[in-house]
Amino acid sequence: MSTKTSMMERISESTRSLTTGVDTKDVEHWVTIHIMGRGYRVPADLTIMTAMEFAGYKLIRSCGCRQGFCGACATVFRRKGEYRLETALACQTRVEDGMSLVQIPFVPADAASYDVAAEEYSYTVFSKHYPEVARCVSCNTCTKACPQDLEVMDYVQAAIKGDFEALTEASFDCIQCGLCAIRCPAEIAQYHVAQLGRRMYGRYGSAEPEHLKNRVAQIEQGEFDEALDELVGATKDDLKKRYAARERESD
Amino acid sequence: MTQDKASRARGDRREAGSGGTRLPYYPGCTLKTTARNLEDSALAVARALGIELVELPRWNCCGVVASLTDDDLMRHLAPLRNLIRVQEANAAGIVEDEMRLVTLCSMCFNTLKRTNARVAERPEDLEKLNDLMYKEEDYEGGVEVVHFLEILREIDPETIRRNVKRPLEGLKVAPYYGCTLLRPKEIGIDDPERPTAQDDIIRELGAEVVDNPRKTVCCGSYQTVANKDAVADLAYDILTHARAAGADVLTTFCPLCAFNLDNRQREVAARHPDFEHMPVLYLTQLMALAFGLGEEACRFDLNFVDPAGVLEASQLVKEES
Amino acid sequence: MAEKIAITSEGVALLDRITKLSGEKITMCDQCGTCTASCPMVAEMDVTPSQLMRMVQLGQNDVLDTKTMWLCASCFACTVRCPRGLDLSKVAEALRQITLRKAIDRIDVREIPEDDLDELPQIALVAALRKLTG
Amino acid sequence: MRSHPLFAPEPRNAIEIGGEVRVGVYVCHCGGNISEVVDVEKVARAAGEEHDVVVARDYTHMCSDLGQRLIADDIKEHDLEAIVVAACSPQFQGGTFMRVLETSGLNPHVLEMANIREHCSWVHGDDPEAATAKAESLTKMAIGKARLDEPLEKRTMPIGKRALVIGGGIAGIQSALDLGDAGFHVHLVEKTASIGGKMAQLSRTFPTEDCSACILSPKMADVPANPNIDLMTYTEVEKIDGYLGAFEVTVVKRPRYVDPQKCSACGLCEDTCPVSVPDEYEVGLTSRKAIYVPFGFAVPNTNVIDESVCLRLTRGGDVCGLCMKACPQDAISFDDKPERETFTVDVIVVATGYETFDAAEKAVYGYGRFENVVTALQMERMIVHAAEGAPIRPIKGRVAFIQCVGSRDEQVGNEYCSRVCCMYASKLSQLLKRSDPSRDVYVFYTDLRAFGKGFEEYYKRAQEAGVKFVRGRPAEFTEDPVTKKVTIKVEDTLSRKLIESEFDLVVLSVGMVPNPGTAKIAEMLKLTESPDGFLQEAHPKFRPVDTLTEGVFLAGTVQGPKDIPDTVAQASAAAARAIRLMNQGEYALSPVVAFVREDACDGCGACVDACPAEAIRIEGKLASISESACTGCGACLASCPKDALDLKGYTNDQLEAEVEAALEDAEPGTVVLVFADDMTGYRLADNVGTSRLPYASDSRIIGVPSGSRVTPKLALRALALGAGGVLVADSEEKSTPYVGSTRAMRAHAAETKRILEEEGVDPERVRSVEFVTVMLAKFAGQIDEMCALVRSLGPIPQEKRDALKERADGAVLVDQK
Repeated sequence: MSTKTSMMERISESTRSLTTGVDTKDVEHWVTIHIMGRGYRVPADLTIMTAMEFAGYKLIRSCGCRQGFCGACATVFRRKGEYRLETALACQTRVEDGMSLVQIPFVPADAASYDVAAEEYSYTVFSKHYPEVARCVSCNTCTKACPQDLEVMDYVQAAIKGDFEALTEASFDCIQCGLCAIRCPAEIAQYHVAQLGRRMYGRYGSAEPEHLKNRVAQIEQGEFDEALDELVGATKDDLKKRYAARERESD
Repeated sequence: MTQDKASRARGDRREAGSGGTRLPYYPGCTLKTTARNLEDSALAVARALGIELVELPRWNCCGVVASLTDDDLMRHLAPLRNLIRVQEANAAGIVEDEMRLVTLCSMCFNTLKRTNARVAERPEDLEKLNDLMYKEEDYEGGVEVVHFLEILREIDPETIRRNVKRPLEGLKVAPYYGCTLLRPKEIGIDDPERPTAQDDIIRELGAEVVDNPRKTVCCGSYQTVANKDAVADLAYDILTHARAAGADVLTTFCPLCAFNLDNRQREVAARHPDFEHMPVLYLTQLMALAFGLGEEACRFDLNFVDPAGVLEASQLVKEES
Repeated sequence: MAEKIAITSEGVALLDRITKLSGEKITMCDQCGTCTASCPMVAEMDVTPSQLMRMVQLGQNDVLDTKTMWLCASCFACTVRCPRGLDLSKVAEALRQITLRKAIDRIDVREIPEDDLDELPQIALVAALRKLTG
Repeated sequence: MRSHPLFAPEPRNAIEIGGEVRVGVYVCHCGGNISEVVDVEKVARAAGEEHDVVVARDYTHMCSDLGQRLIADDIKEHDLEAIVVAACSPQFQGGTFMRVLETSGLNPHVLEMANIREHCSWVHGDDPEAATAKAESLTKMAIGKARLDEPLEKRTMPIGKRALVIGGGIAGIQSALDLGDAGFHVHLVEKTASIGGKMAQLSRTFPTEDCSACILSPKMADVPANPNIDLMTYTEVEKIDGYLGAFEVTVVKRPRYVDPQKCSACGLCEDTCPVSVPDEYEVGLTSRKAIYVPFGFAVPNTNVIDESVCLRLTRGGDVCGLCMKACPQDAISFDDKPERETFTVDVIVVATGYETFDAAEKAVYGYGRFENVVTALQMERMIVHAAEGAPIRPIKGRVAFIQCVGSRDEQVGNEYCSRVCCMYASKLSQLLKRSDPSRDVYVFYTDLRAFGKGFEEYYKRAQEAGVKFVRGRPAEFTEDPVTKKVTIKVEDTLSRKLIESEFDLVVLSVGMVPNPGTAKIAEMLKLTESPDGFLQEAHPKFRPVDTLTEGVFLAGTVQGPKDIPDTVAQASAAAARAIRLMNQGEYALSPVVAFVREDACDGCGACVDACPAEAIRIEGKLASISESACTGCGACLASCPKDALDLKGYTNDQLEAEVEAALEDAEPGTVVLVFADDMTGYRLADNVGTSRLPYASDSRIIGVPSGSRVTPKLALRALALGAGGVLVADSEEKSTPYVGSTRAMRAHAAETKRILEEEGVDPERVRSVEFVTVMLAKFAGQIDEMCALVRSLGPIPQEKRDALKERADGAVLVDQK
């Protein structure tokens, strides 16, 4: 008895942030998942991330915003009886019975360093910093891997063609989880390529937005100097208070 | 009936120039950047001849050069996707029941046609590839990859002559073919040793055809990346033979040949003090010039060796320059 | 003193492997030298194309260490002339693949000088990386 | 455990019983070949119990003297009327036993052989019991047929002594002279204006270096001098019909516009003629006039006008005509017309020779584009003129010979070696070198082939003379726009070094290709091409100059590339083979021909259309068959609604008797009857036996002249009588001597299948397959397949068999083409 309730508490604890107030009835439904080869029974309505925590894993990597924005919780899994290897964000994907999974806490791929201001607005910027884009065989595995459902292959192709606008359009929602790169047979780091492309487009391709121009002007005219000095002078507790009391959209 | 004959047969039926032939068109990456002079001139010329080249939506890099090992299927994916685009373009009504895919870049032509041939003769491979691309519709195998030069060859010479506003009198042109337009035999569009496909057109433009003994010799292709000097020496050999044969300019259809023969003239000159520069043009640029389609069609600005000198000498670009 | 060639069963295995990979009946090569005389890159090569074929016929493993197949420009000049109808460019590709499939690339993409990358058309880069990296 | 036949040499199982037709049966052990598998005693015993058999024996070697004597003695002692020998294939020993019958006073055609070796012991070795049962059955079948054997009279066809030789090159000349000297009349037909062919253009001949013209011209002169040779130059064969002993030949003589009788080749006409065109004899190196003599020692040595270029003849009216005015003999007449002539010959020698490969096809060599690239034949002419002190063009500096041009090259579709180029290059190169050592001469080769008598030594002489032989096939040829010298790029494959050097003259050693004109002749004579495009001999080892068309022989390069000695040898061989035939005076024909039962025939004429050989006419109210035209294929039998037609040696009754015997003790519906035609099917069955390729023993092979003998009626009756299936093994259309029979056979099979379907019987029970004699595995496979099929189908129910019997009587098929 007591153990059950205490367990229930643990569940609701660990899942409150997402499943707002677990209804105990739900826990009638259990599924078995395999994390790195070991089986666990977990409540059916948990996300992969919460299920891992439920199973006792303490996530120090592969866990960020828990809202599907930061791209930190890349996960690869296979569904029961499926041959396809699927990819997703752990915080956005609900567990299924028989699911077998592991997280990809980090994708090794170093981003080239460049000075956007100094680069020529041409396809050669990719040849120079990511020449391996030319190895793309159009296998489309990247697109299949993208948890954001981006047409990754298309934006890589856009990079090869030197079409910055198309690249930007296609890659705008990239969260840099790196799943495309980890699956790419041509060993391209698509998300880095996309970032370079977007930066180039931002600087040379797209029209400069009004409000940005104004705000920069305001800053340059020193309109915010006072406020900034005030912050710089503030104590840690003061800052904490200010942070808690800040204006923000409700969750 | 060979593909080549077939396409000609079809060509005869819809005589291009007799108004509004719409053909699916595959540009290839380089035509969007350094070889814009090929694309712009070709599209303009085509339009003048009543052909509209309709760019395929969502085309991707063909993955030049064709994969040659027996078991390496993955490298056929890239070409194959573009063939599927032709199906889609027909389904979407972008073109009407037109399975000929026109290419401008000889290397893309070769790569696409070889993959098309491979899956035609090895259905089991096509099945595998279709299966791999499960997010795409299956390739049914109906596409016929043709090169723009084949289309031009189909056109009634009269139609071309009618379009010539400024005959290229006195201009000596050495047509260059290189490799991928001719070889291997089953892919090539002309006699691999003695090609003539460009000759008639050049004559119809009023220019003189010069027989360059090196017109089918490889320019060094992608070796230009790792063996600049070797490529420069090949370019030297090809261009000096053209020169010796009396040519003013060389024409090609391949952006890589163009790069190796035109841009690499810098290296050539560095290695061979006796070297005289020679303009290397896309045939379509010459056509655009003769058709009087203007600088935006000719795009001589993108040629490394400026043809202006030679063309002025032949009184051809007065108002341009 | 003349170099000796060992005829080994590994050699036979190599011949079989190249034959399979390339789909070309390499033992049919007549050693007439047409390929060599047709090759635009031969000046750069350490062994001639016909010699390359010979080495494969006799299963000499050091064929894999030669430069020749890496210099092949896949121009198919030999292909359209071989009196025995063999496609040498396929044999060269097979030889390249044997090395590339061990994840040993011929060129290091990152080593290509920036100035070159700055002017090379995509077509050159794509082609080179297709042929010279795995 | 039987004692080895050799220890039991005495004939055994002599049984005496009476019969209507007195048949003797002789079962052979074949020294174990048969007896080690088949229980021959049992076979003989069973045969002995057959009705009409008065004596049945088994013996170790029936074909031995002893064995033959055994039969001969029995024939006298038991006055036998028909003989059955159960032994090997009749194709193998049939002749032997027929002679035994003849010498013993019997008609040789009352012999039947049961092939219990090739068709039994050799293919069922793994199952002696089945083999023995089948041997018994095969013997009974032979007995059944023998019982009904009729004496057949020998048929022969007269052969005269008239020959046609097509082609006046050295091969044709040699054949014609041999035939003429041997007293046979020869028509020698040559397409061009003079005989002599390619040899007339050569400088010297390897390896002896005699002057080609000097040794050829006397032979050429002998031709018109020979009273037996009727020389027809400037003449083409238009049509050939008929067959051995009666070839109807139509030729067309092209107009010369010059009367050979009057013309003395004085040359005055040529001097006045304003038209000059490239001279074929000089391979375009010099020019000739529209009126010309082909060459100095031409035969006949008279002028001819080339109508394709002559001004008068092309433009008409009274244009030009200068030659006519100039001719002192007034031998010229512009009114000449082509003359058609028809004559009959008994044999034909085809000697249409070769053409040199068109070097322009190898575009990269620059022939026709580069001034200093010539063919070897042109070089022959250049050397001749140089030797005569009147060089056509100077030959100096560095000369390159390029070997295998158009030979051993799949890029131009010629896999074969032309066999002469290595040696003529050795010849030309050393002639050049020896006549002017300052010349630097190279021969670029892939393999140097010096296989003939004195060839290797001759090649060595070229090396001694200083000719440099370089092993490598050049690939790049570039002409210097100014000097016109040609730069060649080639690998010295022996040193693995690249040679890129300039040559003053490049000589292309062009190979031999089939003469395009040959195709027309081949079509007229039904000759087949071998894969290289040259004509196919009848047998590569034993009939090298014969063809599959009786009475037609091949001489020289028409059969394949060869040098002059080989050509002459083959030409003489062809003549000898032709003489052999003609000297027999007559030619033995198969006695197997169709005949009409006059009582039954009502002259409806259906058979006239049915006969593929067009051998049947209606005379009065009766069909009459020309025995010389009838090929004996039996196709016509199917067309007769009255059953009035039959085939000697293979009558309906005989074949049905065989079928009945075959099915007698067999489990119903299991036996597959294999009707095998004599040209292919039966030989194939023999070959399968010889190579010990096993197949199902339910099969019974029955020899027929051609597949078309198996009429729908016969096939249906066979099934009605209880056969499980019928397989017709026939020749492919092009390889059967029975013209049109294959098509008739197909029609028969189709009709039979149609009827089976109508009667609800699986049409697959009847199958016709066309073979060539090498398809061993296919043959065995077809039999196994068929046997398996009929076993799976099970026997045809009785009522259906009765129905089939009904339909058989009505099964008539007129349209068989």
